[in-house]
Amino acid sequence: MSLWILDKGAVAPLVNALRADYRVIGPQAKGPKFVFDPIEDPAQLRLDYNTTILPPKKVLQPPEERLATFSMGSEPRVAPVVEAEPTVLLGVHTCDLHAIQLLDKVFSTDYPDAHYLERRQQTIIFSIECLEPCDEHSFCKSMGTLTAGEGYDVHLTDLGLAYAADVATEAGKALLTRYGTVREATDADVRRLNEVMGAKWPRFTYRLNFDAAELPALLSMAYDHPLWDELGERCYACGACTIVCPTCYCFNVFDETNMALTEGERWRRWDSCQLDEFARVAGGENFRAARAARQRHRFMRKGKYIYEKIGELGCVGCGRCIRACIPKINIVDGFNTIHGGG
Amino acid sequence: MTTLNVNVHHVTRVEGHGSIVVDVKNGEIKECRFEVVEAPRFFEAFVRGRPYSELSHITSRICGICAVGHATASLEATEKAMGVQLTEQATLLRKLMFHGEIIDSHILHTYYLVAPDFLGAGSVIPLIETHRDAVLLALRVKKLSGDLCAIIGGRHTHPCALTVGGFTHTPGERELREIQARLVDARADMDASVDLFASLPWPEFERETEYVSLHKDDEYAFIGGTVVTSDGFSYPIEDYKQVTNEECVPFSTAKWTHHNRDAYMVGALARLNNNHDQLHPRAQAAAAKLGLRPIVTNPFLNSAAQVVEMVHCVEDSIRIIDELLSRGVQPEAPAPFKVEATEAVGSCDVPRGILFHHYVYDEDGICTRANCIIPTNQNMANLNADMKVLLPQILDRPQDEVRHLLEMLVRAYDPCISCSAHCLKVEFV
Amino acid sequence: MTTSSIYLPEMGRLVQVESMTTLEKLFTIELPGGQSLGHDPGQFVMVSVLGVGEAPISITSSPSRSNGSFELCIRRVGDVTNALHGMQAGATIGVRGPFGHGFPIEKMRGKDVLFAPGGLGLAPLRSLINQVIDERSSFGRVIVLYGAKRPNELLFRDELDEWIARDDVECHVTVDRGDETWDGHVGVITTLFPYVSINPRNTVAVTCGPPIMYRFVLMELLGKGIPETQIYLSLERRMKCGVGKCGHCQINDQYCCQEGPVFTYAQIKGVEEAL
Amino acid sequence: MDNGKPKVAFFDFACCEGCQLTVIDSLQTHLDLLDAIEIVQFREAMSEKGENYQIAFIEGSCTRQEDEERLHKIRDQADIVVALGACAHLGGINALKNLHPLEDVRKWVYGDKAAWYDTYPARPIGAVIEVDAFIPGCPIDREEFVRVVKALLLGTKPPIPDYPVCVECKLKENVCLFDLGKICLGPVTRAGCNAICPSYGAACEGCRGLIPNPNENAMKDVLAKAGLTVEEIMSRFTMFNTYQLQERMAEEE
Ligand SMILES: Cc1cc2nc3c(=O)[nH]c(=O)nc-3n(C[C@H](O)[C@H](O)[C@H](O)COP(=O)(O)OP(=O)(O)OC[C@H]3O[C@@H](n4cnc5c(N)ncnc54)[C@H](O)[C@@H]3O)c2cc1C
Ligand code: SF4
Ligand code: SF4
Ligand code: SF4
Repeated sequence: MSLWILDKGAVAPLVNALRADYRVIGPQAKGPKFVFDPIEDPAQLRLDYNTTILPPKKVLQPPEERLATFSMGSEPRVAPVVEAEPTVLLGVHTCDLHAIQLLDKVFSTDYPDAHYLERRQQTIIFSIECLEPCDEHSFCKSMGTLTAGEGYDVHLTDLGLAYAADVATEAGKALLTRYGTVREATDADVRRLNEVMGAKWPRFTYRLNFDAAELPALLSMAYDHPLWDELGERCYACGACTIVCPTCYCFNVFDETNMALTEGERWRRWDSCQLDEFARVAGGENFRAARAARQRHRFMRKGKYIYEKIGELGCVGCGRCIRACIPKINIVDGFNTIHGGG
Repeated sequence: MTTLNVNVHHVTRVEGHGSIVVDVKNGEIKECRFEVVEAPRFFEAFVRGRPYSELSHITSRICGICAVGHATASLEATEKAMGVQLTEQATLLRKLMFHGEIIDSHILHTYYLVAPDFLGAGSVIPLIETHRDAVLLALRVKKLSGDLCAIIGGRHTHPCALTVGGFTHTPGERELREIQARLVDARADMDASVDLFASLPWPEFERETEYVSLHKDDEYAFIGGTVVTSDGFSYPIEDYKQVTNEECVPFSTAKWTHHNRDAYMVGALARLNNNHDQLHPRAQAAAAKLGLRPIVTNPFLNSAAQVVEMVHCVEDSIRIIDELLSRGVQPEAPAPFKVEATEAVGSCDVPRGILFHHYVYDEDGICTRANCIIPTNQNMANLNADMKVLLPQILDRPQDEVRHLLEMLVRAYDPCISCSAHCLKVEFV
Repeated sequence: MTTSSIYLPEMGRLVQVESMTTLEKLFTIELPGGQSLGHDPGQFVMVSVLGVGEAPISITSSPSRSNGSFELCIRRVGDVTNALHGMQAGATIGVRGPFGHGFPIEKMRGKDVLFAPGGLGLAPLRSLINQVIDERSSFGRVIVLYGAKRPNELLFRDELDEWIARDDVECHVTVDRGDETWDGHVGVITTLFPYVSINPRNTVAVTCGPPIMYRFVLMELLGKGIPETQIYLSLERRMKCGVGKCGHCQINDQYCCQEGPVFTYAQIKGVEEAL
Repeated sequence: MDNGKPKVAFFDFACCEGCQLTVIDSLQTHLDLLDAIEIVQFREAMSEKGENYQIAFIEGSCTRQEDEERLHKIRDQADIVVALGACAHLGGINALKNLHPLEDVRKWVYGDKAAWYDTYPARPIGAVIEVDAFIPGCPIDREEFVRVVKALLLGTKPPIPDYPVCVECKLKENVCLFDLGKICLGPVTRAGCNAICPSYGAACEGCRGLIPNPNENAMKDVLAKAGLTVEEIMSRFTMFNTYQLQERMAEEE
């Protein structure tokens, strides 16, 4: 829509101003790592972060979320809970932005999920261009998520002393101009932006040995690949890979009551297809009892099933599952193995 | 002539299993003793072969009530052995957490276990109806002390973040500030507690004995220092065996100890008797109000001394947090050290009294010998001596009352029998 | 709030609770204001006992006999089903749905229909059987082959007797192991097949039962030459949402709650996780 | 159940009583527990002793012949028996002594007086009597205890997770200890503690027992890659799980 310039020195005042009216969430340090959390002091904001432990999906689909409250007893009543508040989500990398767009699709098609959508609607996203790979595990270039053309309200690119702010929505513009001190970009700024963008690509490498668009077709032939058994041997079924994944959205639902058993709440919590009981039914039958079958299911979802459902690959190349996996199961190596020639 | 047969199996409202056995025929006392009947657990035997890094985590499981105390004493020993120098911040945090445990244990003992005796209840539960304010006060202070331990060590019972060289976690300044504000608020609860316990009709009973505790000149000693006794002795911690002189007794899984006399007493009252001058002024004022002027020789007043110590720990915690905040709290890695074959003794004065952990490590840091001497054991002989003196004085009273008074005496010692039962190793070479 | 929550149950009233066997009860449920559930045979609802949880249950009554209420036949196996079994008529439960794809009755018209339910598998099939019977003239032959482990585990015995008594339904019942009360057929369900002759091209087969039963029944049906596209199964999976989000019911790429629970054999053939 | 509340009793065997203390602590935030249940026996906190109870919470391991009789008596009385904490659930820290010959252990501690002290290898109470539910942990988690009580009141399955600690640890967005060069048993240990140790930078020690279907070989592999010797690996596992490991070894033989 329009390009603006936000001086780095103007970021802290912007954050402070936003905090008056919004919940402001951004990347900040946690020990040697980073996490998305509410910003209480602009000094906490680390737009130079590499990657976060959990993806920003946690802001839109919280790890635990109340769905309803109810009363029990002879005349039980139930009322929905849709918890959303005006939020500004700062510093979303483009891989995660692609993932959010995927979640948007999942939660708005067929049966729209008001809990997610309401929160999504009240969230304004400032994404940020990655100029360096976060580490050796990311493979965004292979997955086509190294940059983004949509899905954000404002998109920042680090020009050194200032950020270029590509404003894509009215909401973004209103926010930026009302709460921040910005100026419109000049031709020189645009030239600088192009330079920066041009220089970034070579710094990223392809890590898949093939075009990601081939994944669904490749995987449809790989159902009986020996890889799954090999992964099943190594996998703990700890679920970490799916919990940290920005495109995983499976959940469990459970009720909590008060001590007197007169009232309660219905909650949902992130769940993982890697866990033992995920596909077990009351009769005791477990439809994915083997760890190998569960690993296959994860790979298939990322490279095939989700694509078939909504037309987007279920992996955005963020590399989180690789970082999180203690036995170092690596989805890139896995995909490359399936492609052949590892 | 009185004939009395009291057998209180599994004395209640104490941590652990103990029984009182009294046998009086025609006014003559045949038997009067406190037995520890708990299953022994053999900690000293099974820590052999375990690496130094596990010792504080294993020995914390000796007692769920003084878990912080055991972990701290254990770390004192290991850190001494390995020549670790804690940072100032870590030292302050250890002290702060220790205060948390003292408050936690004392509030449990005074309100949940002792107060019902005076308020005519069998437990704290009916007091929720009859003395709701007092119970809510106790719950509030218990939560405060538990939270104080938790922000530092993760939890009070078996803290996770204590490790050789310091901590695996550092509390945030905001958490410290919040807990400090609650500690300041707790002053009112402390005042109310002093008033409440000052108004209780403590049983009249005196028996002078030797009081043993840690001592430091510059602070009320809980962690480290020297071992002192009210009979004027003083020893470095390493010479603890000159104080404890343990022996096995047939009716007890706890070993008995004695020093200058047949028996000695440890715990809050012993500390107050030996270290009254180092108490915070507010705690000294509380002691005065409770009528505790050293040397106090009524063992029932051990519970009153605990109230005084709570006041002290609340005040000193507020001070420590001030000090931490003014220094600035930074996450820091445990202090570095080199593992070598060594041996050392650590000592803390835990809620129930002085505690010793003595370890020998081989060159890989594997524990080859361990000795833990627990306060309740050290009190066992003294408690029995008290009972023998008390019983003749009350023999003419109804049997229920005799039983009740004896039970109260046991409870006054706050015996953590679960820990006393893991007694102790034979001589070191 | 802009949209209403898809996870919010409506409160329905149990108008009747009837014991069927030691494990199963039949629940008749009315929605508020007597509104109709509007289901197809083979669809399911998510049933809530607030405080305990939710469980997917097939609607066992036929849409052709709704009368402003619907029926669920529920086996007690766990938390929710136990809690339901403890409830009396008059109690209130939560209902969401109907969900999923039921049996495509339109595609069955004019054809012979062979039902082969095993055990509790009769519950979802009964809905379709009764609708077919109610619209009897638009179908060819109607065959019901029902098997249960023991005589006291047979469900809907009155209805079975009715079907047996009818001239226009061929109904055969068997038990794996008989007892003194039983003078009927003994043997697994596949031993009933020789009793009926089938015109495979013109037959639609519908089956539901425990996973092991499927294997044998399918072998029988395929052996008779019934086309894979004319064999329908209803599958059970763990379900937490019923609307294709929670992921629990996924069978490879298919969400059982959306694409299913009714599948044709052609759809799931070769899908390893399906059976 | 005269007042409609289920009567509950607490018992302890060889243990540190930290779990009972945790129960007492749960009152700080859940005083309404006392409106829902009637505690008729709780030696650590009350003098009254009621023998008419429906639910028994048992803390501690069985370590002596005489313990067995007491356990059977409790089992006979209670409708529901719950193992409270690692000692009762697994044998826990007490079972460390099972790694040494019994005679040696007794002599080591009591010298020539060893014969006075009766003891045998520590066992979880489930090895002696049937147990209806268990609350893992050393000590138990306060909130989990409350959840289990609610489930018992509601008549549902106690909500004890079957998945590993890593799940909760990741949900809390902790920095994984393996990333800090430490070694953690979280991947094979049952969750429910809200990953308290890793949340405080300390490695999971396995106090809640192994998950039902652990990949122990993967764990050993990873630990070996982290440079641990076989003894060190075993020592990690044995801290709370000696009884289970020895049982398994005996089964394999
Ligand atoms: C489409 C569909 C239709 C259905 N129709 C019917 C029907 O008409 N009638 C009917 O009775 N049932 C039907 N079911 C099955 C029914 O949904 C389950 O029996 C029900 O969900 C059980 O819920 P519950 O709360 O009673 O059991 P829960 O207590 O929730 O137990 C069930 C879950 O907990 C786990 N679990 C339970 N016990 C154990 C154990 N011992 N070990 C390990 N894990 C365990 C299982 O993983 C299982 O998923 C249907 C299922 C589906 C998917
Ligand atoms: S599958 Fe792995 S790399 Fe792909 S989006 Fe998920 S966490 Fe990132
Ligand atoms: S993170 Fe690794 S070990 Fe854990 S479930 Fe995923 S693949 Fe398995
Ligand atoms: S710290 Fe431990 S529990 Fe947490 S994710 Fe890492 S291995 Fe799992």
